[in-house]
Amino acid sequence: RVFASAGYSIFDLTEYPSLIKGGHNTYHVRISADPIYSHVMPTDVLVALDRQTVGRHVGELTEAGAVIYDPDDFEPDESDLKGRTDICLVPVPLNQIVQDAGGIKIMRNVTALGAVLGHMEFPIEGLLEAIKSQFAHKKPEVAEQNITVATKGYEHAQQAHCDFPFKLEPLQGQPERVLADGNESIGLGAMAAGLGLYCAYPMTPSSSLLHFMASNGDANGVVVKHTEDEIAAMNMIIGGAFGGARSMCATAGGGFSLMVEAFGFAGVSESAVVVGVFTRPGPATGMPTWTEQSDLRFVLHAAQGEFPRVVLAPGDHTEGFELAWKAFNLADQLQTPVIILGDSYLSDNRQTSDPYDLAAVTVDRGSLVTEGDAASHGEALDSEGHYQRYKLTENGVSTRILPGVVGANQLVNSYEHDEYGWGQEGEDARVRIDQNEKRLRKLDLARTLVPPPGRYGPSEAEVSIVCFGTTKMPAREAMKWLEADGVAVNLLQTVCVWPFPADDVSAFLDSAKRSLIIESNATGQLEGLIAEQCLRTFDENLRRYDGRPISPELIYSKIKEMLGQPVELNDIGAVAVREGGL
Amino acid sequence: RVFASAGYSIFDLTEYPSLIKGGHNTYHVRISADPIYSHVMPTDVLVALDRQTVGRHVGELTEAGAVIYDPDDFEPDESDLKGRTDICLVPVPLNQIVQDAGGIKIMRNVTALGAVLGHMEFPIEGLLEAIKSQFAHKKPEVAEQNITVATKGYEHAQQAHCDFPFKLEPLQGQPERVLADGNESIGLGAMAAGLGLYCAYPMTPSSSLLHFMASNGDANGVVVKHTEDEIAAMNMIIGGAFGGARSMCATAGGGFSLMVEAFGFAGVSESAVVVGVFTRPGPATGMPTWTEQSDLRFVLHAAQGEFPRVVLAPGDHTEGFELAWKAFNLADQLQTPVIILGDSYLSDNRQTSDPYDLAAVTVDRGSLVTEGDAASHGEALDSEGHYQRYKLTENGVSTRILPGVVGANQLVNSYEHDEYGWGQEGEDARVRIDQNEKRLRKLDLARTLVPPPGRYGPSEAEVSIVCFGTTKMPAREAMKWLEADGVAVNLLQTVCVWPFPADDVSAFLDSAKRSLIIESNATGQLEGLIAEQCLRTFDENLRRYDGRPISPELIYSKIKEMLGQPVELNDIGAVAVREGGL
Amino acid sequence: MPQTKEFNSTIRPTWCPGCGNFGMFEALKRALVELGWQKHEFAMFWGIGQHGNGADFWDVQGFHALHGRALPPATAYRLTRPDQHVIVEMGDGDGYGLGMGHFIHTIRRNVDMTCIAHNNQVYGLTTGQASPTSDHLMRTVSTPAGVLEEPVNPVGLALAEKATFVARGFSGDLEHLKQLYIEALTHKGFALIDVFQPCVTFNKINTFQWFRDRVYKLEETDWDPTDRIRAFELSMSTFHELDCMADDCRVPIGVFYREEGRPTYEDGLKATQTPGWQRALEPRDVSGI
Amino acid sequence: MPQTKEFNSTIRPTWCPGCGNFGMFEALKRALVELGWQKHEFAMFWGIGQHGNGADFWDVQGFHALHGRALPPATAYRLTRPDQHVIVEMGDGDGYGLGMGHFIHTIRRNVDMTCIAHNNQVYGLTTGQASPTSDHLMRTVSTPAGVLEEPVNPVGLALAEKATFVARGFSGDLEHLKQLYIEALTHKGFALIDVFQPCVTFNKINTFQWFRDRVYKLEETDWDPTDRIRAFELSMSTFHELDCMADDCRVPIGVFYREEGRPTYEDGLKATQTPGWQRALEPRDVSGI
Ligand SMILES: Cc1ncc(C[n+]2csc(CCOP(=O)(O)OP(=O)(O)O)c2C)c(N)n1
Ligand SMILES: Cc1ncc(C[n+]2csc(CCOP(=O)(O)OP(=O)(O)O)c2C)c(N)n1
Ligand code: SF4
Ligand code: SF4
Ligand SMILES: [Mg+2]
Ligand SMILES: [Mg+2]
Repeated sequence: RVFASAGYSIFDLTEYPSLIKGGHNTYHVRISADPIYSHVMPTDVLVALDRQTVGRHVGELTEAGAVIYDPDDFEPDESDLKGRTDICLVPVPLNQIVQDAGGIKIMRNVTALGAVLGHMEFPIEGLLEAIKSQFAHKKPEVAEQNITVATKGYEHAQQAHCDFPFKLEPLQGQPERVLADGNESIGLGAMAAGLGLYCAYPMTPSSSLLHFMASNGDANGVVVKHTEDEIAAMNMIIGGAFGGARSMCATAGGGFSLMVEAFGFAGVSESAVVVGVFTRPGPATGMPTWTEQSDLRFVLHAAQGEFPRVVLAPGDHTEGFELAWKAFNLADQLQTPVIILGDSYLSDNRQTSDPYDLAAVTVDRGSLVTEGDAASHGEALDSEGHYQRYKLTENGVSTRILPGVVGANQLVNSYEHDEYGWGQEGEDARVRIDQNEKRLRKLDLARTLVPPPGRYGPSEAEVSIVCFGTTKMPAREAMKWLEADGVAVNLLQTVCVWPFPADDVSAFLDSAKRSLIIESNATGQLEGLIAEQCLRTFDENLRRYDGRPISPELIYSKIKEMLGQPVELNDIGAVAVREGGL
Repeated sequence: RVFASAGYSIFDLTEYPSLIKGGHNTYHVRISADPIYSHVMPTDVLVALDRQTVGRHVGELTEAGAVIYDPDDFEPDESDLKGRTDICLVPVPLNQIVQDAGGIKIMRNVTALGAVLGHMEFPIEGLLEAIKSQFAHKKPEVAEQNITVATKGYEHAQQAHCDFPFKLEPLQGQPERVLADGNESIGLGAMAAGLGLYCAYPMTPSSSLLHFMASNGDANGVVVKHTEDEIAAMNMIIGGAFGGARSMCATAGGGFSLMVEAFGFAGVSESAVVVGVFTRPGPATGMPTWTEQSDLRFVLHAAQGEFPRVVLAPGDHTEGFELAWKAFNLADQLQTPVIILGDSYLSDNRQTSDPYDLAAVTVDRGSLVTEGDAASHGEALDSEGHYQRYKLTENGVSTRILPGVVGANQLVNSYEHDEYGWGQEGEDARVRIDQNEKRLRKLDLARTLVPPPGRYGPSEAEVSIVCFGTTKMPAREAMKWLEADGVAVNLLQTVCVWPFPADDVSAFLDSAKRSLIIESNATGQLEGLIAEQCLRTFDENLRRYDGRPISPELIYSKIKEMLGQPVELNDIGAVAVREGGL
Repeated sequence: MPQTKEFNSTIRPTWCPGCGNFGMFEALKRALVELGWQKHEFAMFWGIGQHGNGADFWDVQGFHALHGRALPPATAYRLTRPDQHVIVEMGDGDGYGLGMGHFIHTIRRNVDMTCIAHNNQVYGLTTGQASPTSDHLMRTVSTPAGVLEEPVNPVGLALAEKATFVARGFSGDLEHLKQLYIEALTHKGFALIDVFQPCVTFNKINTFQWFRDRVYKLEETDWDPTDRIRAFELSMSTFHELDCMADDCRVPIGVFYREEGRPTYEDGLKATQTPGWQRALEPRDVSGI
Repeated sequence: MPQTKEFNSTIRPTWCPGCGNFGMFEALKRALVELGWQKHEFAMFWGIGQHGNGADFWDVQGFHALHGRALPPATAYRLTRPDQHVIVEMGDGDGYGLGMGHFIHTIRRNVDMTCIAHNNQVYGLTTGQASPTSDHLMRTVSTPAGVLEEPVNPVGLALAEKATFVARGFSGDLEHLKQLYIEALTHKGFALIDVFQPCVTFNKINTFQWFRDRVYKLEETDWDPTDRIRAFELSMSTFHELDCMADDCRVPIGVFYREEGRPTYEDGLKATQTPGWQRALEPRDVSGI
């Protein structure tokens, strides 16, 4: 939080393999005074906890960039530095410092962050503040230990004898900014919406959202349950919705696989629930701590049978907050499940944003009756005054009267059912058709309620980009650079990917000079969806599927290449462009 | 089996709501000497176990058709018969007969079947034979009881005093034909392929396949396991494949929902498994005993991440047998999961076919080593002679050496992994890209191995139909009638729906005068897939989603209507045509 | 105050004549009438199976869950609706088979609800396959050579996880069953009642007569329902020869074990003093978080 | 005949220094060496977790299953490969949480395999959430107010389902653990060994010292491992105050219960006399079916 509170923009991408200890951990600390939309591969200060890290990332270091390392771990040599001589080596006895403070290994991180500041001669107070607030709810020793090691790291780094090209002064008179990772932004949005029940089984990258809920639940009256598995989590939130609580669960693609059956149950039972699906590279256990956008088609078609669903894909942290609270309104208005589709790149990364617009949050529960007597809601009753939970209506939404209300007898049913919810009558051809069409009709209503695509850049452009979700961030960063080069690029981001904004995308593509689609998967899932929904194709596509997020450089160079102005890129991990869908 | 063994064609559609007793049960017995591709709604003899049945189905009765009922249950009145006077009422004391024989209620069915024959004055011996063989493995009393009631029913019906328009004589000199339901045909194909392990959790309409396997498993050396749930079934067959057994599970859409995660595991671990998914109307518990084609997109995109899969959709019972044994060869050749996508309409219905071509069955296990020493398979080893389960190859398939073979140490892994299977190295960008592309490459190989689309009718046609799966049956029946009317219609059936035969379908549509797509779902899943894969649309579509199969009448009338020659249809349950995908 | 018939929906039960589900249906209605519970004061949850078809026959605040998944939504409902009672009905295949994980973990929570298992030792709705409680070596369509597993011992499992109320009933003894229901419904904490519910169509071994010849009531003995270890010992009577002689396998019914006063899961929660829907009357101020 | 180091893969263990997994790793290698099992004679299965990361450190015939799902594939492998031994390693969250259903149903089958649980009473790999065996009221990132459930009692559950070999070990006592492994590996039937495996990073309560102060060996007492009821009683020691005083909660390790001679699931199967792949050497003649 340190830079943020000082008014700077910061974006920090933490890559951590799924090991508590070992493996290589990297921080890309990058600092600038103008807004940053994403991390960029080039790094000004590299904290290397082991030798590999240097080798793997030296190529990303900017001219005269610095490497902070612990001489007790290793001493970077020529080969590590790939022959670069411009780099400033900043030895800091991270382990020693932690040991002396009697801390645990993980605290090397804080020590290193202190060292980063020291190296940049940036005042340390901000960091110390951040530490205090972060560990407020822990034993005081914890905060103290962290403060000690951060300070030690700070002091050591200052002694490094090479000159850091850009020194930083705290900016004056800048607005306070929020620093949060994607899970915190989504959690905050859900809380603001009046969440009543959160159920989850830990799974990277969704676990930190469970932790956020667990630590804030009691104070905010939210029931937070770490369940026995994801199946229970999904089935529980349907039970919570039955009782009227705003209910949510979140997981990664693998956990969602176990939720699929109950997700369909939410559809046929017309339950208002919100499900977070945060993608990591698959298939199966895959690469737990890396990122990908490979669950788009999966969430669009998950579960047997057919029913309406809404899928929202936040492009950044601010959208994470907004779409989270909006998701609850949509779920209630449509009485159907709503998915928030994110990924590790969103979940894990701390990023500063302008303060979220708390005042804009609204609570719309659709046609919901929470108290009193069903008798006073004639529109929901049959001729004998019996409540019909699934009464046929024009827009497909029926009045939802909660249990506890007198006369609200009903049957929320996983079977096909009639207007009362009885399963036996659901086998009648006419009843089945009516209920099936009633549910599917809600998708037309959804089209009028969901957020429109995001549009960036000029209407006239050399290259028109389409993307969904987190690739928005590197795309906007690249557009900034291209603008500086005098290249006009515009972007359409499908914020709501289901129901799909086919008309917007078609129009955008029809007016495009050159079209490019960007997505972090191997098979071109959004590209295929657009082919299906718009009967349109792209001139070029950029896909990445090595677990690393698409970087602005990749987009920048791809577009330069499209314009016949190829640029050099240092090794930034492989990128493959495949033709056609799979 | 009775009519079949007498050389007649028979197709019998049993509608049974998910109740052991009660509800209304219907038999459409229809008999003709020329091949029948599907049941047709019009019914010659209706067996009505309760009053509703008459009301619901009298409209389907052919001129002078007969209703067999039990006067103790009810007596059909004017309103039941919807004023029809041409109908022959055949009272048979079904309950009494069963009681006297000391049987259980379900035996009314056999009694009724006896009555049907009696009414048609068709010799009863065939039926008695069928009963004996059917109950061979039960206590002798059971068979005897059934024979008694069948005979009693036969005698009673003969006394009905109205003349049956078409009397039947057993045909002479006709080849014996197989009478089987779809699950039996698929089970037979799997057995023929050398199945070693079958795991399943009962779920309509797949349960009878478990029963088939259970009763034939021991004699054929197949381990058959009724598991604790579908999750275990899917994970078990991956363990079976690890050991080298040809392994299969089957379920309905709801059970497959629980298999999704492990299905992806089979993909990343390159396990050769076969999964039967037999669709019933969803979502969730839905309509257990009815039929639909609404899981196409679900099975195509199930599971997080991206990996190759093959999806085969049998159009009838003969294809069920053939695709079943071919599925095992494809799974072994590609080392990836293969789905057999069916539905209740296929699973439940007994149909006669020409004897299955047992001689055509082949066993191709791809590159599999079952015995000896890994050392003698250099192509699968690294430079130090260590086995690499996931060695990179041109077509993506690696040599599979079974455990038990000396030196076959390996790690079959649900994590991304390197060529040995180690998970830690799988996090390296280069390794991930190589393994991900290796797996996806197998889809190109698949294209060269999978069965081509089925083509029926003349190359030049007034209307060109595209369908998948069981709608092939009513489509071919309707084509027969239209041919008789002098209307040329042709049909393309995508036997393999993944990898999708895009070129075949595109060419077929480009040469179509008028195009029609038929599918039993509400959202046009095949239509959407064709839009995505072929960038092509249809002139008209016919969709049904009330749980009843699309009947030849519907197709016949739809096409007549397309040609500007609308025909009258008696009430055959609603059909809706929706525009655009959902 | 509703009468038993007022709990009937407009749908006539479609169970086979003589099915054990009828007795359970009737006994529960009578228990509710005696307790005087109003329809808007409690919700019922069912799994999928013949027992679950009962959902159509009840006119209450009902929730027909997925197969094997009645307990999780019931738990969530109870935790977010502290103003409501919760009754769960599940099948032996449903609750002890596919739902086994939820069963064990729900017991660990001691949430205040009553869980009624319709134990017919077979899969009824799917036409007679073996269930987790089918006796060892029982022959069914899915196990023609006989079940090779030992049956599930629901009482023993519940005791191993410190369940606070564990009982067994028999649908052939309506009065006794009604009493058990009343005790369970008024117990504070998780109450399990495993009810022998003969399936007259598919289970030709464990028939009404089979049980009549074997059941005896714990209350009519010197049984001490506070001794968990002896209760566990007694639960081992679950294991016996297939169709054993009446004297070789006695079948105890009644309350095996009970413990009053243990805090429930809800007691430990701060967030559940009022219904969850009251959290969403307006946007929550999160500026403090 | 392989030596312990020959079981090591080329990957160096990445567990935290001092992690309880090291001792379990070493003890099992020694047991295998003593038994003289050849690498091609047995297969190992892992779930997902820190325990599962061990899959990378073993050079054997290995199968790294999904989280919570190591037992089903291991079972199928054993049933179709009667020529092979099977060892399963699972975590407490993995095997007793998400995998609880498979755990109970596998025990009912008494398939011949050895199941080793790495019980660190916490979720290690996902950084410290509560696990099903976390003690009541333990505070973790997912339960900041303390766990409200009673912990899973693996021994009690296994006994309730007539498990034929149930033991507990401690990764701090290598020799004792190795002996347990040898007994389990040579037991005919399903053998469960629940091993206390301190997580030095996330479980600050149940540390090596905590156990050293509390464990005692059953073999060093007059313990009778054939008495299931007493074994159940002993299993109740699973439940105790969080961080109870050493004298208030003794932790027994060793063989709680064993029963030799009970037929295994395989014994009941006709189809498993030879490896399943031998069924598919050529098309099967089905004309008879
Ligand atoms: C996920 C899933 N798998 C399978 C089924 C099919 N199914 C419905 S009921 C049932 C078993 C019923 O047995 P039990 O729970 O004992 O109930 P009973 O009919 O005996 O009362 C099964 C397997 C299902 N509905 N859902
Ligand atoms: C379906 C699914 N849900 C969640 C996860 C994430 N996950 C991986 S390991 C783990 C828990 C590990 O705890 P435990 O089994 O006790 O193993 P330990 O790390 O403590 O050895 C979880 C929740 C997953 N991989 N798959
Ligand atoms: S099949 Fe069995 S359980 Fe189902 S209704 Fe009939 S008797 Fe009852
Ligand atoms: S986190 Fe715990 S379990 Fe995992 S390696 Fe470290 S000490 Fe072992
Ligand atoms: Mg049952
Ligand atoms: Mg653990």
